[in-house]
This record gives sequence, C-alpha cells and structure tokens, in this order.
Amino acid sequence: MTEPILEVSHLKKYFDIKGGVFGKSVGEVKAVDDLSFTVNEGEILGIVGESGCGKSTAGKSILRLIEPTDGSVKFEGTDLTDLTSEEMRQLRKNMQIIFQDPYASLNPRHKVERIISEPLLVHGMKSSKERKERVKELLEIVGLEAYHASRYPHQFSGGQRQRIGIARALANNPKLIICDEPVSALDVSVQSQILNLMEELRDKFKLTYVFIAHDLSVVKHISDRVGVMYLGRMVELTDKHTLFEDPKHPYTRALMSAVPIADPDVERERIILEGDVPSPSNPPTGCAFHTRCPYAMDICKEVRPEFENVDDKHLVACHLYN
Amino acid sequence: MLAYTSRRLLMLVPVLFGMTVITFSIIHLIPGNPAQTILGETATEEAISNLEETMGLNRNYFIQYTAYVGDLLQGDLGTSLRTKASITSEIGPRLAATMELTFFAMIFAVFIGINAGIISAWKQNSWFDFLAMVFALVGVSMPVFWLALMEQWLFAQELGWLPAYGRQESRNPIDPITHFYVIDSILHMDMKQLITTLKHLVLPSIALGTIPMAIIARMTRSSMLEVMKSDYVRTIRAKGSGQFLVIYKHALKNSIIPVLTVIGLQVGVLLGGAILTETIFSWPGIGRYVYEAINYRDYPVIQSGILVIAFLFVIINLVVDLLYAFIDPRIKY
Amino acid sequence: ACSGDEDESAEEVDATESSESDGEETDGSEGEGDSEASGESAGDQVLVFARGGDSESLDYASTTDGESSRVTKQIYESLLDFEKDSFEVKAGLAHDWEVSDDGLTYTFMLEEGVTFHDGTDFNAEAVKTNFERWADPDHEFAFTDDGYVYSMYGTMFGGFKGDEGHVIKEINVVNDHEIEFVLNQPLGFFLQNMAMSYFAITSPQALEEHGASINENPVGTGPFKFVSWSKDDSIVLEKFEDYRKDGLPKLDEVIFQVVPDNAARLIALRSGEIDIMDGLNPDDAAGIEQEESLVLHTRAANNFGYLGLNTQKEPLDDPLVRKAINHAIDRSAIAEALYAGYAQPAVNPVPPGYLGYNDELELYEYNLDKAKELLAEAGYEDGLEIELWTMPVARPYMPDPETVSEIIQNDLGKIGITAQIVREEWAPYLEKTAAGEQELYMLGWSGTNGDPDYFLSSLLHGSNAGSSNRSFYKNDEVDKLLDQAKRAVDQDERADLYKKAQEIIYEESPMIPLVHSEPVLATSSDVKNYVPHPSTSESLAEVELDR
Amino acid sequence: MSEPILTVQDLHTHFFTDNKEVPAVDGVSIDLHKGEVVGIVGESGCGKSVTSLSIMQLVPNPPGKIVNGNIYFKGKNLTDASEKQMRKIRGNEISMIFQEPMTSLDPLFTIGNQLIEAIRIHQKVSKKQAKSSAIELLNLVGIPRASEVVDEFPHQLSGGMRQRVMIAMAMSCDPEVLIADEPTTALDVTIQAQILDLMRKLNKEKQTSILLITHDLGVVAEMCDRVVVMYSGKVVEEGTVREILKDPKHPYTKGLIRSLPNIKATDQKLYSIPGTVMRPSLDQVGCRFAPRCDYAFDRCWEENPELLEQDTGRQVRCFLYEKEIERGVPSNDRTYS
Amino acid sequence: MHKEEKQDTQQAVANPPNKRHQMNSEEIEETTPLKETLQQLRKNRMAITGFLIIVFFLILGIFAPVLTPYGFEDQDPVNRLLTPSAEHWLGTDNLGRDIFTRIAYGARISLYVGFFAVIGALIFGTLLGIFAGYFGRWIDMLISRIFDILLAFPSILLAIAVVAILGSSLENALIAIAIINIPIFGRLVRSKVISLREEEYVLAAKAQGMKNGRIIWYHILPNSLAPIIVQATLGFGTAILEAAALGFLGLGAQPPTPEWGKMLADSRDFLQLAPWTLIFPGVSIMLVVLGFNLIGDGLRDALDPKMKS
Ligand SMILES: Nc1ncnc2c1ncn2[C@@H]1O[C@H](COP(=O)(O)OP(=O)(O)OP(=O)(O)O)[C@@H](O)[C@H]1O
Ligand SMILES: Nc1ncnc2c1ncn2[C@@H]1O[C@H](COP(=O)(O)OP(=O)(O)OP(=O)(O)O)[C@@H](O)[C@H]1O
Ligand SMILES: [Mg+2]
Ligand SMILES: [Mg+2]
Repeated sequence: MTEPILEVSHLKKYFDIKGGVFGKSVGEVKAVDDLSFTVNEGEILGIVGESGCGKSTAGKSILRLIEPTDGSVKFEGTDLTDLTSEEMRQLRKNMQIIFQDPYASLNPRHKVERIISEPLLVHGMKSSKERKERVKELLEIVGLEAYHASRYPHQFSGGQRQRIGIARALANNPKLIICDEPVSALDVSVQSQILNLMEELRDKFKLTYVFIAHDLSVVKHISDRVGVMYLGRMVELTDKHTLFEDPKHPYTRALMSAVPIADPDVERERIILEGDVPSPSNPPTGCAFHTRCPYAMDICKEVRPEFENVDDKHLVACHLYN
Repeated sequence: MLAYTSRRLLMLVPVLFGMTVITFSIIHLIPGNPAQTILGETATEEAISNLEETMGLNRNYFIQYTAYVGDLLQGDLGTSLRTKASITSEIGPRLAATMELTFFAMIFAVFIGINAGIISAWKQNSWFDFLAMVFALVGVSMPVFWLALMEQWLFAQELGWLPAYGRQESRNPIDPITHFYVIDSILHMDMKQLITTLKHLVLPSIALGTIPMAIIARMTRSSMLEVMKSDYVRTIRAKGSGQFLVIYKHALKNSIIPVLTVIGLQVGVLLGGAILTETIFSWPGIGRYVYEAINYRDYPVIQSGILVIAFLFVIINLVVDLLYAFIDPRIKY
Repeated sequence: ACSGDEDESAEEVDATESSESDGEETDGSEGEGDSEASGESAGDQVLVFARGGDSESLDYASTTDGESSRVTKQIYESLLDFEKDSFEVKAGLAHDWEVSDDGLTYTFMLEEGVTFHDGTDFNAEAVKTNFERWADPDHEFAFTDDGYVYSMYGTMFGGFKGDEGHVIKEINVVNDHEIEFVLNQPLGFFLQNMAMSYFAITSPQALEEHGASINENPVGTGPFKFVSWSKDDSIVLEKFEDYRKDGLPKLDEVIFQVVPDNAARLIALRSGEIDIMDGLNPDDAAGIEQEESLVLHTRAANNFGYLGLNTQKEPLDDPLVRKAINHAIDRSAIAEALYAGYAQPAVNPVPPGYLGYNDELELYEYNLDKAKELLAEAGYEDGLEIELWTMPVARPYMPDPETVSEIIQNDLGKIGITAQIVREEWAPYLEKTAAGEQELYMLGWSGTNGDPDYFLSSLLHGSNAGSSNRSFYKNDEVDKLLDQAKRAVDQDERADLYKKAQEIIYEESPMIPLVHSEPVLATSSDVKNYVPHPSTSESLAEVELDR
Repeated sequence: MSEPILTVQDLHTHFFTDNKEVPAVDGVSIDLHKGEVVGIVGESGCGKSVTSLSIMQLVPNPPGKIVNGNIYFKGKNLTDASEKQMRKIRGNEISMIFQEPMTSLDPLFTIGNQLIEAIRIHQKVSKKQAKSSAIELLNLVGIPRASEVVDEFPHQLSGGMRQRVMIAMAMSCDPEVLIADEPTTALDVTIQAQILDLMRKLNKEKQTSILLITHDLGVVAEMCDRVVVMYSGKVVEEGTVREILKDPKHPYTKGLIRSLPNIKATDQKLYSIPGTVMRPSLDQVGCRFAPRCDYAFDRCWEENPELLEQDTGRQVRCFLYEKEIERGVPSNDRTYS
Repeated sequence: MHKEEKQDTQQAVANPPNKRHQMNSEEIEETTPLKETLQQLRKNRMAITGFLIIVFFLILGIFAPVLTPYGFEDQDPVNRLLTPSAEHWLGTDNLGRDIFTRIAYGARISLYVGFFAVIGALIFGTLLGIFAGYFGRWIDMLISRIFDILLAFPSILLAIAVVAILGSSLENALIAIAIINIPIFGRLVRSKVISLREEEYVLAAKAQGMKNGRIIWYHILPNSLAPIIVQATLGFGTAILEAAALGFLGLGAQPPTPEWGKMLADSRDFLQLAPWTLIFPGVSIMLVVLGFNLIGDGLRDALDPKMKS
C-alpha cells in the first residue's frame, strides 16, 4: 500500500449550545469526538453511521470548512490545522468536497459555466478562453454536454446537478475528494449512475475519496475500507470484506442486520436495537453505545474503550475485544 | 420557563442601557442652549446661566449621564421645563390614558384582524377573502393621522354620532382612581359614565387600531394558510376530525405564534401612532404630552416621553415573548 | 386724583353686584331643583371653558404662559385690577392707594376681612412675603432650586433684589391693612404693574405647606377655589363661598377643558359640550355669526407681530431699503389670509388704544412701484438677496409664522428681493437673533400690563440692543424720549413723549409692524356677561349661564 | 381468494396548477385483502402519495381532484361518500401514517392530548377513559414510560418515538386498513428496523391490512405479500414479492432491481437506468418509460401499453409481454440475467 | 421546496418522441431568475395595479410644471379655500394655492424621501447585516445589540428623537427615516446571511478556496437580494408614511415645500370649512403607499417560492 494521503488524529469538533444570559454557551454538542483514521492514496474510505453521528461535521472539519476544536489533520504530511487561512486557501485546490444535497450546493443564481469556472479563477486561471475550454472538458467528463454551461442549476434534474457538483470539484485536479453523502438525495435509478461515474473518475484521475454515507450497501459497493461511526466516534474500521464478513463491534452487527435486503429468500437473524441514539449534547459515559448494546458490561458504562487493532488492520473500539 | 424569563429579563439590560444613552443624547445634542429655550425671548443672560447651573448643564457628559441614570433608577424623570412639575408625576395619568387607548385599539385590531384572517384563510379565494384582503391592504397604506381626521370629520362632525375629543364629558368628569377610566367607572359602578367612556374610546381606538388590524389580518391569513398545508393538519384530518376542530383548535393555535410576534411589534406602531391620534382626538395621553413638548421644545419631556414609551414597548414585547413560550412548548430556555 | 376715580368705580361695581346677587341666588337654587328633578348632574351653573393648550403652572409669576393666567385669574387677585375690557387700572385687593409727589412711595390700603381659600387671613404681611419671594432668589419661597424664575418680575421692576436697576427699594408693612412700597426711582407704570395678574397674592401658609408644588396647589383670594387638575385635560374650579364680593361668583363651577384641536373644539361647542371656546379659527368666525346658538367675541388687540430688520447689517442699515421693504409688505393680505380679517394692519409697535398710541401716523402704503423706486435709490435696482429668519414656534402674535414668512417671501420677490428662508430651533433662534446674526427676522410682542413702555423700550431702546432689541436699533433721540416717559408720573406727559418716539421710529423703520391680531372666540348664547379682556385673561366672577 | 377489503379501481387524480393539468395518478388499480400487506414502490413523484391520499379523500383540493375511478371500501364507494361519511371512516376504519414523523404531530399539544382527540372523535368515551386507552396504546407500540410520555410534547420525543406515536394514533380505533406512506424513510436503519418490526407485529396480531408505500425494495422484501410498482402515475407491474423481486418483467422494475447496490452481492458495476423520472403529463403519448427504456421500439412511442394480466394476478404494462401473456407463459427471463 | 423545484425540472425536460436516453435540452426555455420574476409579476394583477399607481404619481411628479399652470408656492389670498372646480381641479388651500399643483409637486417629495431613505437604510443596513452575519462573534454581538436598541423604540419615536437632535427639515426627516429603517434591513440581511452561510454552495465556494469578500459579493449578496428587494419595496411605503407623519408633526418638510403630511397639518383647521384640503393629500399618500405595498406583495409572491400557493 502507498503512503497515507490523509491522516486524521484525535479530531474533535464541539459545537457550543448558545443559551443563558447573553448567549453564553451553556453546553456542547460533541458532534465529532476523538476521531482518528488514515486514508491512503488512491483508496476509497467509506464512512457510515446513522444520521447525526457526526459524519458531515467530520468531513467539514477535515477541510477546515468549520474549525475543528482539537486534533490534527495531516494532508500529504502538512498539518492543516497549523496553516494560516491563506495557506489553507491555496491548498484547497488539492482537496475538494461534494455535498449531499445537489439542490443546495449550487448557487441558484449562477450559470453552470460560472459555477464550474469559479474554482479555476480562484486558483489562478486568468484567461477566460482557457476557462471556457476547461469547463467544456469537465462537463464532458461528468457526462454532460457543453451547451449545458449556459444553464441555471434549477434547469437540471437531481442527478445532473450532482454531476455539476462533481465537475466543480474536479476543476483543479484535486487529489482528495470528500464526498458527503453524494447520492443519498437521489432516486435509486439515478444513484447508480452517479456511483458509476464516481468510480470511473477515481480510476481515470487516480483520486482518493472519503465517501460518507448512511447507506451500508452503497458504502460497501464503492469503498475499499469502511469505517463505522457512532455518536461522534469511530467504532470499527477495516477493509470492507472483513467488515462485512466478520463485523466485530456489536453496533456494526446490528446495523448490518437492520439493513433490509431486496431479496425475499434471504433469511437473517435480526438484531433489533432497543431505544434511540443518545443525544451528542449529552453522550453516555464510557462506551457511547452501552445504552443500546445487547452485550453491555459494567465496564462499558465507565470506561471508554480504546480504538485498537484487534486483528490485522481491523480497528475496533469495544471492551469485548480488549 | 423561569430560566427563560430571567434570561429574557437580563437580555433587557443592554437594551435599556442603549435606550437611556439615546434619550440622554437628545437633550445634549440639540442645537442651542436648553436654558435659553426655557426662558424664551425675554430671558436675561444671567437667568440663563443660573438655570444652567441648577440644571447641571455645564458638567461633563459622563457625570451628567450617571446622574441621569441614577435619577431614572429612583423613578425620577426630571422636571418639565415648561411646567416645572416633576415629569414622573405628570406622566402617570397620561400613561394610563395612553395605555387605555392602546389597549382598546389593540383589542379592536386583534379581534377583527384575527377573525378576518381566519375566515379569509378558511374561505380562501372567496369574495369575503378578496374584500377583506383589499380592505387590509388599504388599511396598511393609510396614514393614521389622516384616518383620525377623516373619522372626526365624518362621525363627530357630519354625523355627530360620537364625541370628537377627550376621554370623558367635561361637564361630568370622572373621579380618577386608577386613571384607567373604564376601570374607574366600573369601580364607581357608574353605568352611564362607563358608556360615555367607551363612546369616547371608539373613534381614537379605531383610528389607531386600523393599521395593526390590517397587518394582523394579513398575517393571520397567511400563517393560517401555511398551517393548513402542514403535515400535522393533514394528520388531524386523517384522524377523521372536522374542519372546525382543525381550524379553531389546531390551526389557530399554531398560526397564532407568528401573529403574536406581529402583535408585539404592532404595539410599537400603536404607541407611535398615539402621538398623532391623541393630538387629533385631544386624548390627554403620553403621545400628546410628547407632541406638546415638541412644540414647546420641552426637551426633558420629549426625552422622558420617548423613554417611557420605548420602555413600555420593550416590556410588552417581553410579555409577548413569554406568552410565546407559554403557547409554544418548544421554547425551553 | 386718579386714585379717587378708581375707588368710586370699584364701589359702583360692588353695589351692582350685590344687588344682582340676591336674584342670582334664588335662580341658582331653582336651577338646582330643576336639575335634581331631571336627574342632571350638579347644577346648571357649571361652565366649560375650552382652550387649545393646558396651563403650564398655576403659580403665574413663574411663567409667562397665557393659558396659565386664564386660570390663575380666577383663583388669585392682585392689589389692583384692570377694567373689564381695557388696561385701565381699578381697585383690587387694595381698595385705595396713594402716590407720593416724587413718585417714589406708593401706599396701598388693603381690603379687610378677606380670607384666602385655605381660611387664613389676607393682610399686608402676605403681600410683602409675595413680593419678596419674587424679588429675592434666595427667599425661602423663591424655589430657585426647583427651576422657578420670576422673569416677569425682573422685567417689570427692573431686575431683582440687589440688581442695579431694581426699582423697589423697600416694602414696609404699615399695619395689617396698609402697605408701603418705596422705590429707588420713579416708574411711570408702577400702578399698571400692580394690576398685572403675574403679581397676584398667594397664601403664605400655602407656600409653606406646598413648597415648590405651589404651582399645582394654588391658594388665593379669588372668586374660585382650585379643585383638581388633570394634566392636559381639565382644571376644575369651584365657587369660593367666602369671596369678598357678595353675590359673586355666579357660577358654581368652572372647568377649563383642553381641546387642542380647533376643529374638535368647535364641534364640541356646537354640540353644547362646552360653553366657551377660545382660539377660534378666524375662518370659522363668519359661520358662527350666522348661528343663533353661538355668539362671537373678539378680544381687543394687545400685541403685534413684526418683521424685524437688523439695522446693523448691510443692506438693512440703509433706511431707504427698510422703507422699501415696508412698502412691499401687503399687511392686509396677511390679515386676510391668516386672520380672516380679524386683525388690524399695524402702523406702530404698540397696540392701538394704548397710552400714547400715535394715530396720526398712517399705514405704509402697499406700493410696489414706490418700493422699487426706493430700492433703486438705495442702489439696488437689480434687486438683492437677503435672509429671512422665521420663527419655529407659534405665538399669539404670530399664530402661523411659517405662512407669514411665505407671504413675506412672496411679497419681497415682487420687488426683486430674493428672500432665503432660514430656520432655526427656538432656542438658537432667540440666541442668534439676539446676537445679531440675522438679517430679516420675524418676532412679535404681547402686552402684559397695558403700558407702552413694555413695547417700546424693550424692543427699540438702544440699551436693549443685543437682548430684546434684536433690530439693534440705536437712536439717541428715541432713547431719551423713552427714558423720560418711563420716569414721568403724569400720564399725559408720557403719552406725548411716546407719540414723538413713534414718529421717529415710523420714519426709520427699524421694524415693520405687521398686524395686531384680534383673537376671536365663541361662546354659547347661554353665556352671559362674558367680556374678553385684551390681556388674554378675564375674571369669570360675573359670568353666568342662562339655560 | 376472498373479496378484497379495499379496491382501487382505475383511479385518476389530477392536479390543476398554472393552467396545466397534471395526471399525478393516471389509472391506478389496487386490491387489498384482509390481513395482507401490499407494497407500492416507485420513484419519487410517481404518484404513490397521491394514490394513498386519494383513498383517504384527502387530496388537497384545489389544486387536486379525483377525476375518475372508484375506491371501494367494504363495498362502499368512497369517491361518492360525503365528507361526513368520510370522517367516520378516516382514522376509524382506514388509518394513515405519514413519512415525516417530525412534522406530523401538532407541536403545541401533548402526545396524550392528540391521542385522546383521535380516540374521542370516533368513540364516545370520557376523557379519563380515553387517556388510559392512550397509555395502553403507547405501551402497545412499545414506548417506554408511556404514562409519562402522554404528557410530553412531540419535540421531546425522537423521530422513532414519534413514528410510534403516529402508529399508536392510527391504531387507536383498530382500523381494518392501515395506509403507511413511507413510514420509515426519514428514520435511521436501526430505528427503521424497530418500526417495521412493530408494523409486522400489528399485522400479524390484529390482522390489519397494510398498504405500505415505499421506494425501498429492501423494505418491500421484508414486509410485503404483494407489490405494485408504479412509474409516472401508472401501475407498471404487479405481483407477489417473490415474483417481482426474483422475476421482474417490466424493464423499469428490472432496471430498478439491478441498479441497487446490494449488501450481499459482490463487486460489480452497477446497472443504471439512463435519464430521469419525468413528471406525468397529459400530452404524453406512448409508454411513459420509453425514453429511458433500453428495449423501446417504435410502438412504445406511439401507443400506451395496456396492463396485461395473468390468471395468477400478475400484471405488467409492457408490449414485450403481449404474446407471452396471451400464451399464458408464466415467466420469462429472456432478455435479462 | 426542493421537491417542487425538482418537479418543475422534470416537467421542463419532458421528452420528445425521438430522443432517447437524453434530456432534450433544446426545449428548455432560456429563463433567468430575473426573467422568471418578471413573468410572475406580470401575471399578478395586484402588482400591476400597484405599478400603475406608482407610474401615475411619477408622471405627476416629473411633469408637474407642465401639468399645471400654477406654481406650488403661488399664493392667491383672494381665491383661498375654493372648492374643486375646472380652474382648480382639487380646490385651493388657505393661502389660495392650487391643491392639485401642490399634490403633483408633493409626489416628487414623497418619492424622493421614500427613495433616498430606503436606499440609505438599505446600504447601511445591508452592510451591517452582512458584517454581523458573516463574521459573527463580537461583531455580530455588537451590531445586533445596536439593532435591538434601535428596534426597542417605536419607529416614529426614534425618528422624532433623531429629528429633535438634528433639527426639523425634510433632509433631516429623511435621515431619521433612514436610520430607523437600518435595523430592519440589517436584521433581515443578517438572518439571511446566517442561513446562507451554512448553505452548501457557500461552503462549496469556501472549499474551492474563495476569499471572504468574493463569497459575500458573489454568493451571499445575490441570494439575499430577494427579501431585500421585497423589504425595500414595502419600505418605500412605510418611509413615505413616516415622512408624512413627521411632516404632520411639523418635524419634517418645512413650508412652502408641498409635502403631503405637512399639507394635512396645515389644513387641519379647515376640516369643517374645506374638507377637500384634507381629503386629497391624504388620498395621495394612501394611494402611493398602497401602490408600493401592492408591488411589494407581488414581488414577494414572485420571489419567495414559499409564499406561492
Ligand atoms: N452548526 C452546528 N451547530 C450545532 N450543532 C451542530 C451543528 N452542525 C451539526 N451539529 C450537530 O452535530 C451532530 C452531528 O451532525 P452532522 O451533520 O455531522 O451529522 P451527520 O452524521 O452528517 O448526519 P446526517 O446523516 O443527518 O447528515 C448533530 O447532532 C448535529 O445536531
Ligand atoms: N399539492 C400538489 N400540487 C400540485 N401537484 C402535486 C401536488 N401533490 C402532488 N403533486 C404531483 O403529483 C405527482 C405525484 O406526487 P406524489 O407525492 O404522489 O409522489 P410520490 O410518489 O409520493 O413521491 P415521493 O416518493 O417523493 O413521496 C407529482 O409529480 C407532483 O407533481
Ligand atoms: Mg450529514
Ligand atoms: Mg410521497
């Protein structure tokens, strides 16, 4: 395996809960709480987790679109958290993001031309002719036509918009793209188009993806390695075959068994978890999952399990394995 | 709820501070010497400097401001230049008069406004809806003082139905207890007096209440329409409940929340409009007090009048906010 | 000689009043009976007097506000009084008085058996207390710390205790009912002053009791007692049963009602809600004259509004220019447009009917050609530009300064003078005009004691330049005449001196008197014996209602 | 098979907006039998919700209107029923739950209040009785601390809990039919599993017939007996779960199934249906799916295919099967594998 | 909202019979947001009425000198308080000035005040709102508190306070009105910016390495425009009402300026004798304000998809 292109260690992002007199903060939402993982060049790391577990926050914190509270993010060896905002700005060329909502991530008042050429301009492509060329090229890469450049986003369907988003992310030949649920807002039939496109692009441009999703089957389909998040932390991380064949963490197991399979012949043991996901503003002590865990032990209530290797390159945060 | 209340109360502090700074500035930023203003065209220079001395006009701003706030905290609004009476004592009955008027104007605005809004939303696109909304649009476009003048002309002068001025009959004045004449006449158990008092309230209340009424009607309607489209109204209907229950129990309560905000804000319009309406209807309230003070350049009164009205406005909005939390359980802290 | 006349007339009044009063009382009781039967509220003799603004203070000496004197006039009395419809002096709380030959000592004989509304006795000591209170800022009842200033005292008596020009040297109580004022120098209008309602006598006990809030708790000897004051709304007075003149007052109650809106006030008068309405819009007067149930009254002119010319500034330092402007102003248009004719175009800076009013002088003719000629003569054939300062507030002599300034601007435009209207707030207006920053400016003056000195000296005496003489007019001849007239005790002599002064002023045009307004007011025809006084306030003691 | 309890027959519901008529539901027929779970699947905008609202007679009017078709519930035609009659049926005999648990409860009233209201609309019971049955219902749907939850407000509950409350409300009068419009779409998988489990339980224990609307074929596989596949306002295929998932006939259904990334399947390139779903339109001639169909031929552009029915009740709307179905060949997997 | 848009798109890309597997893009109308808004507006009868009213008064104001033979200051004391007639369409006032003429010139003043007060408030309010919303923290804290304080005063009172300090004149009234409207725009923009700041396309712009200024200018500002435009249109109306109120109180325009509020104040005494001196200026104010309100409502409907029913 190649060098890790991205190293995230002990990343934390706490949001203040504003309240009290004069909007003082009266508490924190621990959206991301001590998250560590690495991504190797050319691989697709999938991250799954239920809604609100901090996936998007992690993605945005990595890119410093929101300032992380603590921890470090190394991109090709440089610690992003140390950079000035101007340095960071320059670096953004190399790391891009695609958002979940194809409707909200394109400025409704700009034409596609403008949307895609903006990053070019920002990173120094001054000649407008060159930019036009590049926009055309990009549109073709993502499977749209050149004439689409003169349209407004609302004139496209969801899938097409997502393609525009992808074209924009590709504009400056980035090395890493963080994909924040790029397909979850799309219909199934369209979803597969985008997934295929993303795979193609990865191969063509040697991209590295961090692919965030809540849909296990999508993640499984596209990723090389998969991390499972629960309440702001990573609970399990390994390559996808290992994960799907031999899930270790009780949460991962429950999650997998809960995914409905479109095959009436498949009979599975269903693990139905009790209760709801606790609130990240008031996470349980010890292992965050202990409130719903069928195997919870006394220690789980008090000690937070370390995120450790249990097998070869199979990281799990669970007292059952330590 | 308690926490919320105290939070809202504490949030008032910077606002009140800012308000006093602004009102304080009024007297210190006006052109010319206030002492000259008081004494008028026959004043001698000596008299002017004497007065400056007694009013402390020659000390530095910070000290003057501290003294001003100190006085305010003790409930002392200063002395009227014109009447030399304590503004605090002069303002009391006037405040009552204004509050009575604005209260009735608000009742008028809220009652008519909300009901018109509901019916309009219920019978969307009917002729009632159309007429009510045209009326409401005209209503919001009308200058208060003009409406007041027109009312006076039509109902007091041409038709002679209602009194043209004041709060009571001059010949038969009420013996004030609370200075809220409606309450007073009830306390005196004087039916005739009560009717007279109410009659005097009609024209100014309508003049003052028309704009808020129109705004409330529009707001209620659109908020109602919004709510009627909401998921939970659909749920309620799926339960098999009738239109009436939907509208008067669920939709109304839900749509009242944005309307409540509007009502809170409209109190400001009412209190501001009082300056104009009270002048026209000779209503001895705080609005007219300020108006006369403007004419006489009685700055301490202008200053205090504005402060008191703004304070009242702030308090009413506080109450609205609390009411809000009372109606809407989602507001917690 | 003068005093004897006064005395007689006062007695006459007394006599008639007492004889009438018998009948009145029976009337009153009948009225009460009626009202009880019909379930009406207390008595018919309740008069509602509606006016545009509230009183500022019921301690009149400390204000200059006309609406205040309207009420204090009913509650208080001065040592002397004015005739019903003129400024002629008659007896008041003093039934008789004497003046020493040198004009320096005045002795007043006070009415006996008079009590204040609070039951205390009126006596010489009370008079002394009151005058000392006004004269001495350190007096315990001067309430200087509460913002009380007795500016009218200062104006009328040449300043306050210790000031150089203060005319009252000492006040001596001869006995309970005789008091003596010793002056530093003669004062031609001392008696007039004593009749002013500013200098009315307050109960010393009340001063003691109420302190600075005496302005809200007036206690005097007048025909009506103070009952209540609801600010900006109404002041209620009731009959003082122990009033010194038998059978008076005739009314049981007087209510001064504030109705700021002219239109509303007239509506109320027509509907019978009020009995007297002050501040009638002159345009409505014609209509009222047609109505049987209403009576129109005019108050004799006691003021004048003027267009001042700063005689220190070019081009107004040239009398030709001043005269040209004088010829260009269409006073009758102003009188017509603003007062619907209820105003007289003004010739002199003194109201007509005043001592020494010069009626030989004729109104400057409204003549544009002549004005242009004069202007050309002065070297301004091509016209000129000038600032016209306009008052920001309405005054009785100038109820609508803005409109007047518009008319003047319009008139001046016709002879090629471009007037630039300048607006200042009231305080800076007064300050700056006193400092002479203005060119043309508008102001006016109202009489208080009915003496021409108050007009002429204040406005045109050289020593007042830079204060009340805002035209900066300095003419030694005029100054001399005015000084003489002020000191002279003989009224005929004074009249002559004033006439001479007016001639000079007329020629020199340091100010252009515009109009003397004659305020109109209307009453219901039920109101009897109501006579408006030129000073804006009249006693309602003799007024009665006949419903 | 017994008489269906609910029959939708050639339903046409159109929307009239901006001077245009949109046939959101264009000739849909569905049967639902007692104790059966029938799924309606289809992509966003294909008319699933409008169909269910039409059954409840709750289509917002204006702009929507049922222009044609009948809906029989226990023999009664609901399209002819008066509002008053419908009110008796809604929430009593046919209940409905909606996709958005977060917004489907009135935020200003307590859970108990809303449940009690639902109960008392149809049953003459005292408030007290209603309250105790409310608590019972909450227990039934597996809400812990039911006696406390009745006095709480919706915002105090999580999405899953709210959806349970919705179900409790729907079950309050033991309805014979429950229409569930994407009841779990807004929920997390683990919570979805809980809710589906609950619905299954109700179906088994109370024999409630369920019309389950979803776009998730996985959910269909787990829950349904029969499936109706809709595309652009029309039913394109109908059959048992097994038939549809194992042996799809309509090119759309086939494409749909093939484009699913499957948790069990191995890595391979996903199939994808080209183009996008389009909004139904009256001007449309020919098969609605033709523009996206790999097998469309000229006729598909010109003629609207009929719904072909086999004896078994299997239906498909595609010209490709005309011959085979006439011949009575039950299944065919000639083109796809 | 998204769903609606989605459906629009789907409809827009309806397929013609012989284009397979492809969005037929040729058929899409070339619409821009502006065009769409205008189209929406054109369909709105109320908005058109409003527009016509404003145009009427604009014409009246612009062509006033041509439309009437009189000047707005021309006094004619002999012909004072005349009833409306062929000579004086709307009668004369107490100085014999032609009321129609004064109303026509007054239209200039009202529109002028409305325009500049709103522009002033808009510029300052938008700037402050953007600063507060985009940079947050103490800047937001400070600016928001100032807004709170200004909004704690009923607006006309604040205007009175400002005019009391500055002195009464039309210009100062204009400044006062601008000041009282600043927090209204400011708050609006602030809340819009705060919500936009979290929008994914703004994050996307940031992710591309765009600078703050550019983000504000190209992404935030254009997208906050809709509510600002609506508020500005409605603000015209309120500004005109406020100016009239100040004029009426004698704190605004000074004579002989034919400001409508001032005209009403000057004619108050003639309510009985000459009601037309009061009716016409009042009706003018009402119509102009109504006009702006109608356009504002129409714009809101056209710009704010949420309000569409
Ligand atoms: N700006 C913010 N301020 C406060 N809390 C926030 C903010 N953004 C996110 N959160 C909270 O942080 C937690 C994690 O949010 P995040 O959006 O990262 O979740 P997610 O895993 O992406 O969920 P989803 O699948 O719904 O997108 C949530 O509880 C959310 O409420
Ligand atoms: N209120 C409405 N006004 C206008 N058209 C509507 C309305 N509701 C639905 N439609 C139209 O009806 C069609 C079907 O909508 P429906 O909500 O039934 O889709 P759906 O299959 O439930 O989609 P989803 O999976 O997104 O819920 C849509 O194309 C839409 O345009
Ligand atoms: Mg997310
Ligand atoms: Mg749906």
